[in-house]
Amino acid sequence: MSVSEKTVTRPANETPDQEELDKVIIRFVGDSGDGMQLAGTRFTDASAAFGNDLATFPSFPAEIRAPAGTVGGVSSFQVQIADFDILTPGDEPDVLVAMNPAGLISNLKDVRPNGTIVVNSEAFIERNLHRAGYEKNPLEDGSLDSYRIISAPMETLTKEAVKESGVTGREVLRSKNFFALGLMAWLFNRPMDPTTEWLEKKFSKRPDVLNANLAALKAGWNFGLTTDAAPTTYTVKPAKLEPGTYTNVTGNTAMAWGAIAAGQAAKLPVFYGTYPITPASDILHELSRHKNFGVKTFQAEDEIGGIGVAVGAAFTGHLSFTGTSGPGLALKSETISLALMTELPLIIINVQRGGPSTGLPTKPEQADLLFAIFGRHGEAPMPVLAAQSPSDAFDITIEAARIALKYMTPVIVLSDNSIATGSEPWNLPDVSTLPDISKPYQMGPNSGDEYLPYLRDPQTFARSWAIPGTPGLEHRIGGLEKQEVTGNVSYDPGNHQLMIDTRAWKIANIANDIPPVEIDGDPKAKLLVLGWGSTYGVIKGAVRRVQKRGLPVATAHLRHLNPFPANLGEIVHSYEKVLIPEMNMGQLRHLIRAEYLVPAIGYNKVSAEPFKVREIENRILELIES
Amino acid sequence: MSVSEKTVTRPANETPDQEELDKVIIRFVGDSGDGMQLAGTRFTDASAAFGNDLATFPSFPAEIRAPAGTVGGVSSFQVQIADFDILTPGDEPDVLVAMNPAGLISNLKDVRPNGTIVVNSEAFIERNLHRAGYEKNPLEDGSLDSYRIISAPMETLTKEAVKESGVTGREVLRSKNFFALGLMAWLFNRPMDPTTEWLEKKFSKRPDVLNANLAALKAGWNFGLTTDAAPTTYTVKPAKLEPGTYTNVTGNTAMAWGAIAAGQAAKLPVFYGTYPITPASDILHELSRHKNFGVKTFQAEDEIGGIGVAVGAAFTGHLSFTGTSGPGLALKSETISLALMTELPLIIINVQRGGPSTGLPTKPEQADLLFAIFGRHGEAPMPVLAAQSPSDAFDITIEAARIALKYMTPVIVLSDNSIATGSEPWNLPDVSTLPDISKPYQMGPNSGDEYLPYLRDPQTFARSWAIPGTPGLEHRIGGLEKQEVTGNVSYDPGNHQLMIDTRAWKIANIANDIPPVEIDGDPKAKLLVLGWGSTYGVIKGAVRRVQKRGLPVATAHLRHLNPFPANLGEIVHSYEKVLIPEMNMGQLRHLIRAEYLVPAIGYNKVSAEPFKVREIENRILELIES
Amino acid sequence: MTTLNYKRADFQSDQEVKWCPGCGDYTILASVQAYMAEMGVAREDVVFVSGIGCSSRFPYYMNTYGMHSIHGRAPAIASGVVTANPDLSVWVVTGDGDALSIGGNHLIHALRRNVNLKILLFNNQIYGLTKGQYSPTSEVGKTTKSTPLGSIDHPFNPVSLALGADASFVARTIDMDRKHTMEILRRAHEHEGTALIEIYQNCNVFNDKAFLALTGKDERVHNQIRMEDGEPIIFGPEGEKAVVIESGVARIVDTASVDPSDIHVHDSREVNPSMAFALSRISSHPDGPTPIGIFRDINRPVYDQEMARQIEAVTEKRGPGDLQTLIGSQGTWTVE
Amino acid sequence: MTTLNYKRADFQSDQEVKWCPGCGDYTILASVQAYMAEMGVAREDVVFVSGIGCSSRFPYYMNTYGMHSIHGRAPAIASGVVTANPDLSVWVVTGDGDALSIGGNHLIHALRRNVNLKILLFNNQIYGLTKGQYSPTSEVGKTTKSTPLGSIDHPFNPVSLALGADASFVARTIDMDRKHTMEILRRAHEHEGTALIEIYQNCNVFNDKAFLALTGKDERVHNQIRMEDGEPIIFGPEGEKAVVIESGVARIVDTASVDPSDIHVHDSREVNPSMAFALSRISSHPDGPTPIGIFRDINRPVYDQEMARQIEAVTEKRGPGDLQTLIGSQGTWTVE
Ligand SMILES: Cc1ncc(C[n+]2csc(CCOP(=O)(O)OP(=O)(O)O)c2C)c(N)n1
Ligand SMILES: Cc1ncc(C[n+]2csc(CCOP(=O)(O)OP(=O)(O)O)c2C)c(N)n1
Ligand code: SF4
Ligand code: SF4
Ligand SMILES: [Mg+2]
Ligand SMILES: [Mg+2]
Repeated sequence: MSVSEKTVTRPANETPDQEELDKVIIRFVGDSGDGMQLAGTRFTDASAAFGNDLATFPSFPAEIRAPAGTVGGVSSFQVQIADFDILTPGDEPDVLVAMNPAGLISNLKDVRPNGTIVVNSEAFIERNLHRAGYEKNPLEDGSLDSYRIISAPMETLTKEAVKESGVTGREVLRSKNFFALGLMAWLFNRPMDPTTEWLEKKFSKRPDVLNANLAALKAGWNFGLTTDAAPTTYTVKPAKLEPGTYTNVTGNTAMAWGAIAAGQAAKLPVFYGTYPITPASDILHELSRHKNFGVKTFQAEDEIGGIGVAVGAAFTGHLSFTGTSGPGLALKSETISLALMTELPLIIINVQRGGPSTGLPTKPEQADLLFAIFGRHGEAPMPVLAAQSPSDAFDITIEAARIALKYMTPVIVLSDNSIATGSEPWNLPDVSTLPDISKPYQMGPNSGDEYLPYLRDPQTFARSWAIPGTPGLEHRIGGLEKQEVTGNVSYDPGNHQLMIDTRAWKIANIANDIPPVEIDGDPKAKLLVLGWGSTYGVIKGAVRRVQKRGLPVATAHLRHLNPFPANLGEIVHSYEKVLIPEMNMGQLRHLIRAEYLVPAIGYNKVSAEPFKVREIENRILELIES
Repeated sequence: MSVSEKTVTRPANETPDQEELDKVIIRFVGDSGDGMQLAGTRFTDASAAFGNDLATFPSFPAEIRAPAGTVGGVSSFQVQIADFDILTPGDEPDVLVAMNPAGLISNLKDVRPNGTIVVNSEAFIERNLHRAGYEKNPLEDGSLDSYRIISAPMETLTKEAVKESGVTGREVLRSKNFFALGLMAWLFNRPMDPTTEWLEKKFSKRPDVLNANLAALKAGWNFGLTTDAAPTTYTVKPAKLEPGTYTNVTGNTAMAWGAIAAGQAAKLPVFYGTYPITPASDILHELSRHKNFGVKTFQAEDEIGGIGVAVGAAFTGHLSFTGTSGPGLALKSETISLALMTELPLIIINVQRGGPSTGLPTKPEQADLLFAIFGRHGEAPMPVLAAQSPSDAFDITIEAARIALKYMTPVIVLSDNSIATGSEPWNLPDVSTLPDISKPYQMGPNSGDEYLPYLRDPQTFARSWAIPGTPGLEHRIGGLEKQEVTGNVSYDPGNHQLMIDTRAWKIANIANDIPPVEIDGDPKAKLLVLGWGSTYGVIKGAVRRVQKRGLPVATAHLRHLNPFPANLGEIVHSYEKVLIPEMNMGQLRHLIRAEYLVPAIGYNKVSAEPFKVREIENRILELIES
Repeated sequence: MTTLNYKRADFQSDQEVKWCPGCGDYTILASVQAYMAEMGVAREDVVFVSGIGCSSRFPYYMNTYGMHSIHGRAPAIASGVVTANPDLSVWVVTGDGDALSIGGNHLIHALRRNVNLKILLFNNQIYGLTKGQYSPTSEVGKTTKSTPLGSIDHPFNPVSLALGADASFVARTIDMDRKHTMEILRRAHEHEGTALIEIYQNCNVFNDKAFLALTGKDERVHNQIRMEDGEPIIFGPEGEKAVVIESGVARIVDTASVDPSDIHVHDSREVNPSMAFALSRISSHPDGPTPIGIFRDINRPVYDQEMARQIEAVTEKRGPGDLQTLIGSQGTWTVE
Repeated sequence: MTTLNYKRADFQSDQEVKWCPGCGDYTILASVQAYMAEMGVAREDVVFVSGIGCSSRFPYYMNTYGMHSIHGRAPAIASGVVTANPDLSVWVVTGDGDALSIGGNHLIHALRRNVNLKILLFNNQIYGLTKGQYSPTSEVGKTTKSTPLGSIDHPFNPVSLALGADASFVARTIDMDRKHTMEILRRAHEHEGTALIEIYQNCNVFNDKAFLALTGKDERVHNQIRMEDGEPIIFGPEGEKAVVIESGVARIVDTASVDPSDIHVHDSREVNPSMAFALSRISSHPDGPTPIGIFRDINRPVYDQEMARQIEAVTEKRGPGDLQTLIGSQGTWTVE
């Protein structure tokens, strides 16, 4: 068996003992109904509680439940755990837990050479093999000889284990995933307490199900122990992370919490107007659970309604958000433009998924960047930010709110499916140290005894925010071009140019109010790898590997895509080569070329799968060597 | 009085005789209700019939009828007529016909030094002066001394003239515009027949109105003649245009006709699905008048419905169009993406207006270019074309249909308010020579006895078009990612990349199927002026002027914005400087920089007014000299 | 609240009113401004939201808070306003194109949710601002710029549509009748929840005299069917016509031909909307006898209030949210 | 047309059906495929258009022409299909979210125009595909992922909404009742114009047993109110319940307590929709007695046919258009 970079040579049949690994990548695969997301999450949480660093990558079909046993219905969950600071869920699983032939056939190609495969042997029957597309049983035909196989009759053993629990019928086999989890817990010496506690909480009202799952979990562990399933078990020590209190958080949850935190940092009530869409819906779900924070969530009739109510709430003084994914962003375009013209603070979250059109709704992609930047009629510049990891989704949301309020502008925040549904450990901030991002309402006249809605702050060019209910400041805004200062409708040609210039300047000037790009690596290296969004982890991982070889590469990652940080031009000009890996056909590269006339090189992948660290590493090596 | 470049020195009070001018620019201005668009159009048509070359620029307020007498309610119509091939409605009017003080005060600044001003003296009364913002009567306070004034009590004279016609009440003064027209006809020796004939046709059912207008027209002419209103009258000889039969056409009309022509060239029924919006509505109005061409027009519930029905009609084998302006394009974005994914031929017309948001709905602007190119989620490349003049709107529409059909793709065609509502003489094509742009429907299986909807033509990568009603080719398409060849839904990663690449290649490859950019001027000149869209005339005019001085400037104009013509890169690299004038903040410039890494220089104006020839001329001179 | 002592002028903004001379919008503006002075709500608590169209210029002329938004979206935006602050008095001004064509979906959803909005639908049966295309309330056969051969679209009956969407308040009035308009505005304001008021509005430029049957000096007594709560529905110069409802269908009969007790007695407070619906079908086009007044005015939970109540209840139960606790709520571990 | 001799299998495509085991969609698919075999329309003339949602996967499984379009837009796209070619038999498959939430506007406009579409609205009172948020037909108080404290949105009654939009054909059926479903499909096909069929569909994963009152072995005889033309509306195991319409409102009464002649005799062909509307109000939520069957089925001009007719008429009158003449029609001059 081979996990991590080490190779184990100990002969079989000896009493297993523990070997220490620095990291391991495990992928759970099975039918959508097999509970693999749950098994993976529990394994992850146990590892988190144990103190490992980790990163996860769940992947599931667009269908609610595709036909059982088919490749189309396979759901998977990959987690990397490590004793050091890792950044990605890893490229190639060391261990594949396959609950059925379809899961095996569709995932085997990713498993590292000589990796371990854990299978539910009872699923490898004629019908399932056929559905998955196997002609022969791979457990028997020798095709898996180069892997270490741990094979268990999980159904029989689960049935046996849960006999006393009280569950019957279909529910019996539902516990199968906990058997697999128990077996993995044994193999990796995971603590059982976190899982047990979670089960006790979750099924406090269904003691039968609780008992069944506990029994299956135990049975899995025992199966490992008693059958000597592997010659050795493994430990991955706790990581030496920054001191602090950690939680394991997905990007969608972090974004929802970020919205709540932004409301507190701005001392404003939070409003979220939206329409469900994969993979953004969980932000709505999470926010709607926290009404006791004063959060208002409004599930509208469609995306246009969703942003419409959010614009209304922004006008009325709320810290207002709308969230969606690609097709929904398309529908919101016209209303975003209204928010821009009326200069109201509004945060538009776009969780990118595979496009165009309905595309691949459950797959990650970074192909909405140019749409976010240019996706409005007329000259309509707007700030665009992007989260770089699940926990950064929290920070970037607060940053977006800061900009929206300070500059009185709509702001787009990009996330993507892998950030939204993936997770990582997050060193929890002390919320009492959140920045003050408040924008006080206008309470009285701002020019003699008059209120002029489009009078601007001389520094930021932001207009003031006078909300309905404030005596004396009654005013009207709208989508027609506004006269400077008064905000009245104006068809005057000179005024139009002035307002176009003003709006452009207001946004461009934000470049001076955001952190400069930081370079990781030698500022004099030959190659700069520039990234944005969810590729953060893979790029950093790849660059670190190359740096370890002593080769001249540096990296920088953008969280502000419009405007760019003020020092970006200088940076991209100071390297001989700039490589921009993106899960699109070269959108940031396009912007960098247009803005700085730098012949940046693209590395592009739009295949519904994130980059592997190795892919980027190889590309870097090629470029350094050429 | 000064018209054109010549100066007249003949003393007043002599019997007027005729002087020949090479060109003249006339602007009619008055209240929205004064009929200035009509007077301008009639003057234009008479000049067209006379054989002049010409170009027009109508401009009207966004309100249906703003309060009478105010600057906000002024409507204007400018026409340039010439005895040579001109390209624009001209920069500064030689003659301003002002029906009221508001018209005068808001347009005087544009009139050329020593120009002529024709006024309805009876409108210059206290109330109107006040409404317009005059403190004193400009006809009396000497402020107009540097102009030649022709002042007529148009109301009294019109009333008098129409006495016998049978019109009464409010209708009496409605003929005032024809008085003004008659006066101008006298001054410029225009033929009266075209106007008379038009009136007879138009008012065949209202003899009273016909007679009133004829009488007013006559009275205007006679007023000129009998009062010696000017020391000389002028002629502008017929232009030496290409031989042919000409008509005077606006861009919207040309586009509607272009759609009908494309239908004939493709041997397909035409479908137009839309929702009214300024300035695109006239395309709908024109098309709906020609149902006997088999044209189906569908005024839908909104823009999404408008493109929705068009997609349905495209699926059903029609040559299908949808038309709109900026805010409507925003709403169509999601459905355009569906047409792209289903690879259906569809032409999306976008008549640009001032933005963002509702913006300046009746003003021209070119600020939707980047939106047209990047305005969809995901990687969604699409051809984008732009008309360069009113008559080119006909050709570009046929070209768009050609591309849509040949490549099975949606295509965006950009026009703008000045093309849409402006007019120019158009040398009518012999429609029997229209190209064959037909795309035959698929009539039988394309792979053995199977029909594979996504099997591609090896040259164009276009898929075939099998329409409902065809036996044996039943198939399903949709917005989820398609499997290559079969068109079935596919979540396969490799297939997604393949389809992304295929769609991108299909569009990029069109570069080889469009005319190369042509250069007007020395390919070795120092400066290239590059343009697109409605700036064609002003750029060409300015470049010609500079070329006449023997200075090294050349120009090229793009009708294909995505993909660019294959030779564009070579061209932009071969000049020392590239100047790109645009009625936006630099959108084509952005594309040229990103694509070719050329430091193109922008000349940008977003002030609700087209460029003047002089402005571009000056900028060119600056750049050549620097 | 201090006593409010408003005059109509207090609700006039400093912007010049820019409709065509003679447009029915002027009269409606006057009625609304006059009513606002009486309404008893502080000016700063009043918000007007509109879409796009001639009618949608309305907020510019009201000296209150306002937004002239985008085409069709006013009901959504206004829903956001009042959900954010249920204490405001929020009014939507919209046209037949704005509300029923592009904005149809937001309208029916606002009605169903019963958000506290007062929606004034200026129905001139035409697209005014875009210069005269037919609208979803234009009659079949109408010749307009976009239908030179006559329209083939069957129009909506806006009252029926609203009742079909479970509207809690639906009324109809006429631009020229300022007194009636003000009375309906008052009832709409008193109603909690969404109120839809269809106002027949003359567009003298593109669709002049569309409502002549109801506004013409000679015609109106014959055609205005006034509905008053508790009163039998009788109309005509001498009350010679009456409305009865038989097996679900409302019909016009000669008053003399029926037993007076069979004449339908109007009751806008009836919870079941079927009666109101039946009345709405008496006329689907205002070229003959047409009911004017309040079709329905019932109470049911109001969306924005329910939202506030839900927040209050859960906050009471769980206490105000604590952010530090929240971000630690999914289980934590500590690294030292 | 040659004689069509189809079997149900002729309408099954080669794509694997991908709904959750037990989903009501399977039964509806079977009913539709079975009906198609009987319909008498050549397979190539049948088009299925859908939006997005579990239900909207439907076209993939039909061996006809089809488009799985985008969320909410199917009625518009299908309107384009049939307007382009009125000889096609065009079917829309949509869900309660797809049709009534995002697609509400296209739906009501298709109904008003009376475009020749057969719209199958799979109402499972939940968003299935996005994994369980409440929909515009979910009951107030429903706890879902997006309403953990219970929904505060008053739901639509889809039948009332359609009648408010002047739908010419509105019916309701139940997934499990294949015979009834097929009968309704037949009537919808025979109807010229838009037909809306609400199909109560069980989502056993996110909203199981929502229609138990109508489908449960014990419950259904008590709650299914079957409407048959020409028959008095009577239901219950022994016919002990009946429906009467009094002053416009439909009510359930004990059969024994009323004069048999007062029991409402159903007539879906009644032109005035008030009666149908009254019947639709008997139940706004299928947890008690609920009418099943055809509420309305009347004739009025069909949009796509009218469009074709208009083109034909004007072509007859003016002759087919001549392009050369057209481009010269605004006056020309000649340069030699
Ligand atoms: C997205 C969008 N589509 C179309 C338009 C053009 N438009 C403006 S107002 C209007 C219709 C106006 O009709 P109505 O709502 O009846 O108002 P009225 O002018 O008659 O008062 C249209 C189509 C627009 N401004 N925005
Ligand atoms: C523009 C857009 N918004 C949102 C979505 C996400 N979405 C897909 S289906 C759906 C609702 C499905 O509910 P319903 O129409 O009732 O169909 P069901 O799945 O219940 O059959 C939503 C919100 C989308 N695909 N596109
Ligand atoms: S066009 Fe009609 S609705 Fe618009 S302002 Fe003029 S009269 Fe009024
Ligand atoms: S989620 Fe519900 S509606 Fe969707 S396929 Fe599953 S059971 Fe059917
Ligand atoms: Mg209107
Ligand atoms: Mg549903």
